[in-house]
Amino acid sequence: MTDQVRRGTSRGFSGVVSPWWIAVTALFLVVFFVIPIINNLLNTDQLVTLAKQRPASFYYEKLFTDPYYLGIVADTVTLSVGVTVICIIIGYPVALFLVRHAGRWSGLVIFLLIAPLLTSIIMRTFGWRVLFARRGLLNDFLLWIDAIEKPILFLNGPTSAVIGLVHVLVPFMVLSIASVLRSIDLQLEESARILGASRFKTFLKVTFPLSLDGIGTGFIIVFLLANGSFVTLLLLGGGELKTLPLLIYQQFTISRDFQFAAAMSNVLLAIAVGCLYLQLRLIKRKGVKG
Amino acid sequence: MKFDNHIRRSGPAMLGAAMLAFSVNPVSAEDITVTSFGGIWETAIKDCFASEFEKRTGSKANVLIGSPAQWMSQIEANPDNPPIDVIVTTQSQTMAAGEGGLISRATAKEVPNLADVDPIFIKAVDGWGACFDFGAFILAYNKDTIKNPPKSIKEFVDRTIKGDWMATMPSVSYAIAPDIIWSFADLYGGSADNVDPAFAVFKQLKDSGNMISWSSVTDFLNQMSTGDADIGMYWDGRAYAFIDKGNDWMGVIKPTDKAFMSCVAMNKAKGAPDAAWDYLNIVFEPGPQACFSDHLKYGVTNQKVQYSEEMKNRVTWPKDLRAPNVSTSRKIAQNAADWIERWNKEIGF
Amino acid sequence: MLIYVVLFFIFLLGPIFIVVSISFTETEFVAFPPQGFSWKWYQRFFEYEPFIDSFIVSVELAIATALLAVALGVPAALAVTRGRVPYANTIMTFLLSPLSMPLIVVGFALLFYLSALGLGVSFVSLLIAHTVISLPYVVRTVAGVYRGISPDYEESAAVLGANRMQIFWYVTLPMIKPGIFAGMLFAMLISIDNLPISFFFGSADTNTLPVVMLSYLEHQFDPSVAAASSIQLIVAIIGLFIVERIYGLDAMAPAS
Amino acid sequence: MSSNNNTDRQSLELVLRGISKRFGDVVALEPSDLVVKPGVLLSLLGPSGCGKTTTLRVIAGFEAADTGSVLIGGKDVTLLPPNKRGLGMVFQNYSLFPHMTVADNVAFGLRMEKASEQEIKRRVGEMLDLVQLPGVEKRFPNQLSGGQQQRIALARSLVTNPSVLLLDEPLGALDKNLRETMQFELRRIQNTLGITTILVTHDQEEALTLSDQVVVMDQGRFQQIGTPSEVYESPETRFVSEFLGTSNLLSGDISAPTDSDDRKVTLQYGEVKTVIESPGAPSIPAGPATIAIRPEKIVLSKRSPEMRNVLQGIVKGHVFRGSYHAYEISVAGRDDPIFVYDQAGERSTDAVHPIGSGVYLTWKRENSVVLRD
Repeated sequence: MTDQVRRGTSRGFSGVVSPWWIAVTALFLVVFFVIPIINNLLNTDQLVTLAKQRPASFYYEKLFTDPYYLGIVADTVTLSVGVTVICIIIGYPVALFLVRHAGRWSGLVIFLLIAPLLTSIIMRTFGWRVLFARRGLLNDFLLWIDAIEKPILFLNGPTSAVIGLVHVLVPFMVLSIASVLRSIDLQLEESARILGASRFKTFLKVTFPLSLDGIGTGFIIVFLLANGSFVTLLLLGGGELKTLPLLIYQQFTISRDFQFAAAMSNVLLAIAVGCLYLQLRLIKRKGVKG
Repeated sequence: MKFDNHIRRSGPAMLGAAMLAFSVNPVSAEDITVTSFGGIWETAIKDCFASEFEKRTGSKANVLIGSPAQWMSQIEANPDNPPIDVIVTTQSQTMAAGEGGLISRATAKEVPNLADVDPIFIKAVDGWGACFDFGAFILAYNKDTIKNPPKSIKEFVDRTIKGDWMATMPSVSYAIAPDIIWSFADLYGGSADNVDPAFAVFKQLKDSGNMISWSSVTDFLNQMSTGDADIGMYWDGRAYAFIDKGNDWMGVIKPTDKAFMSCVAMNKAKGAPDAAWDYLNIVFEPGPQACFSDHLKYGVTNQKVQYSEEMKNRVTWPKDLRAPNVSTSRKIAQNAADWIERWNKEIGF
Repeated sequence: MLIYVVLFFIFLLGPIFIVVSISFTETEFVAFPPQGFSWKWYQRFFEYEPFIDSFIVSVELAIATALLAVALGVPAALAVTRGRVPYANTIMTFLLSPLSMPLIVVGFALLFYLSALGLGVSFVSLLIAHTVISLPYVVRTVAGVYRGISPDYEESAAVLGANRMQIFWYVTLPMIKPGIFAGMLFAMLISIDNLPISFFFGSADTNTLPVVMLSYLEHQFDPSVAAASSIQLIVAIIGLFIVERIYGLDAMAPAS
Repeated sequence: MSSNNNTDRQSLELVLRGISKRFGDVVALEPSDLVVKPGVLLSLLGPSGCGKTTTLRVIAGFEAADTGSVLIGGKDVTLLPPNKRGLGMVFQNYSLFPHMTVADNVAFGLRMEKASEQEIKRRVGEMLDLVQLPGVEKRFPNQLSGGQQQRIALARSLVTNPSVLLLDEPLGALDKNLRETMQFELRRIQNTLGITTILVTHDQEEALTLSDQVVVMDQGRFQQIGTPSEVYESPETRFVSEFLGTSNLLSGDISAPTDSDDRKVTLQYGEVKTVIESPGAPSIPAGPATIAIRPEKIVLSKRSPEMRNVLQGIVKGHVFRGSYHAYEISVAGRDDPIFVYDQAGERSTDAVHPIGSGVYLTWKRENSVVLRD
């Protein structure tokens, strides 16, 4: 048996986990996620509606040839990417603070980060409405300091929708970046400083590249959440800003055109899964360390 | 630390099977589940209909809060054993539910009180039961900022475009947006086959920058309260209820060029028990209807209803309403998707 | 830096502060700044049955969802991270994919599907639906923590004579515990705030607080909704404190 | 060796027979054989990626070998999982369980064997005494220094009386001073217990200091197996000679084997042709070849010595290194300089041979070795 080739029959020690551990979870998702979704997409033409019945190709053709819908698709992606990028920019310093400077207060900082997520989305959005109203706090303040002459309409536009989304999603970004920053060896930064790099250069050349992994994870989460959200857009965007999820919501609640909703869901899903896969590959390549 | 302690500490995280302990409480055969919108709607349905039903039959009527789109899907998903026995729907939803086989057709045979309902509210839903209350889109305005309010919808439109005030109207995300599109078309000489006149008006309003939109009934009140809007098209009952709560600053105008009408129907889900018929009969009875009207300040549909003195002055009578007939209603439902698409493309709020 | 962080938290907490302060107004309508001080909207919350009932459903559901999502998510996260699974990348994408589906579509699809299975509009259906959408958070958090733990620990235990189950129980599980807690917390947050799915599974027994709040808000807007929101916040804060006591909130941002 | 214990295992022989391992297209380990006698400390030495860690992991059972078998004390353990092999192992970063106290860490292996608490207590105390850290039972690993953690890791791996101890770069994370102390400590403990030990390291000094036997590895192959002095003094391949300290490599032409052990190598530098004698394995064929000479084995003299292996050169550089002088000497016709380490005489920091002076280089024939390339 000494020279017998054993490859493939015995795999050595594979840690505590067996690949089979995925089976139950995967089965759960297949049974309660994949099949229902597919089932739903196949049977949409049988649902109760008075809407005109058209072949599915009609909707896909519309989505991919009508400049308006191409614009919607582009807006959906732009909004998600935009919100994600803003979250990275404003969230990164906070993550840095949390990991490097908060010290024993880090628990409190994390608590404050999560606190907004504990209130209902409806009320969070309402808080913004009060602030942004034509005679709301923000306008009152701007009028008071003579920055503006007449109230600005913040609400019902892209601005308030983006602010609302960033507000809801930025904690996810901060937490994702912080968890990676935490694992960066401080010695790396110190040695860069000793080698004569300025604080800023150290950040740019050492800290930032090492934290890309966390930005990647944060990007996935925030992008996907933004990509699928409509409640904030509905309540703060005033319908001014149209994205696929919002149109899907319209189809469900008002025009009951389920086939169109199904077609749009598929496009949205394709965007999301494509992005997700891309990001995971990127992370895999950047983060294979130990 | 003892090794064993450590084992015990890591234990509880894994035990997740407790879930099956929670389950639905079984509802006895006689009890029924009826539906309602939230807030004062729920109070009214409970006080005027459900409690009356319970008093007379001894069974319970559970009131479920939510929205018609949700209920229709729930019935459709469980046609044999619907989780809902009586469903509240808008006009076009009623027809879709009826033709889709979700509800039983109610006539005076099953619901005797339907005999006294004004026929226009039966036609409004193509004979799938009837509407039990109706609302009119009046113009509600802020008396403090508008001293000289418009008399008609057309005047409201013109002066909004001119910039006399900030105005608000129902958004495309509001459930009855297609009905409003048709109403504007009808007002400006179009029809369910030709809504160009309506869109021409919307375009002007939009371009003027003086029009915003509201997407729920409270959304409107917020806009008026915070000053985002000075005037808007709004449900009469809702406006009166708001004023009665001490908001004297709000004024109401019944437009001279016919207020847009929309009504709400109530029907028995197809698989529901016969007790649902008893409930519906109460819903269409003059007494409970008057009670409902008192609560919500809306008009109700049984012709024998004795309105309070106050409501008599407030209700917009059917002859002053702009309401679609049956074939128009069907066209509205069929064209809804196209209109909303057009709205999205051309108007956008 | 500190100034920036303070500004950031003002941005983050500002709307919450507004909501909480509105809940104490004396006025019948929502007013900011609030006028006077009164507990009456809290009274209203406790008197209005649908609020209380749905609140209890929401809390029960959040806890059940967190437990089920952990039971399903932890093994999968471990296996995908270090289980020599073929196509691990693709499987990870699959496990995270419920994140990417618009929730309203998931809710709608599941309503019909679960009804066909005979589960109908019930707490179990709600639990399944919420678990589907919370699972990615548990998987992601636990996988992140597990990736950061060197395989040496498990191998050490193996050489010392521990079998798979023993390694898992004595070594792996204690070490990933921060990730499990964080995952559970995320799952609860996702569940308790979910609207688009709960919406489809609402019944007299299974309406969740957000569903009732939205319906209430759409048809009657008074400060009791702000009070309901504040109560939800307080209960959640108590939950957070418990987690903090047991493990520390740092687990929400595990070093990966 | 503690003999008063019924869980005692005898120190056993470890045998690898035709072991090989590939990861995809990468050959991590060519088919290799190895016998480690009972009680011997053997080092696997080589640069990173040479296959030494793979070899260790195959022995431990973490990787299944593609071919061949592993025998411990004559018993084939090839198909046994790691927890059934009765081994001890110390990892580079110790991998002490951070959530357990020192006592729980050390006791882990015993608990897996379901030993009694009384027994556990006694053994843990014994082990902590052995590694000279009594009294730290209640502390957590993060409260210990690197050296202390290392000792605890060692105690944990030894508590079950393993038949073979595996050490994966156990001293790699320590600083230089501590590393030297721990080398002696490790050797002391290994001697005390007489346990068969495999040490993986990339540090040649460590390997030479600690081991009874050294296996030099490169590219998945055992390049040379022998005692530390054998592999140091008589490297068989160019790689071994270069990896273990500094070596002067002289290339030339080798003659066919003769009756004697000696081989004649002809060096041709420019016009000068020199014939060198050197021992070399008979298996090395005639043709181009390289011989290696350690710098400290070359003797410098001003006058031509009466020996056979002599080269002539000029001093190009000189450094004093405390215990010896290092010279850089250029030989006409040769591009690379030849390094010579000359033991310093008493109180002499000056070079005996100033820069620019001509010197003769000479060495005993047994101090050079013909290499396989």
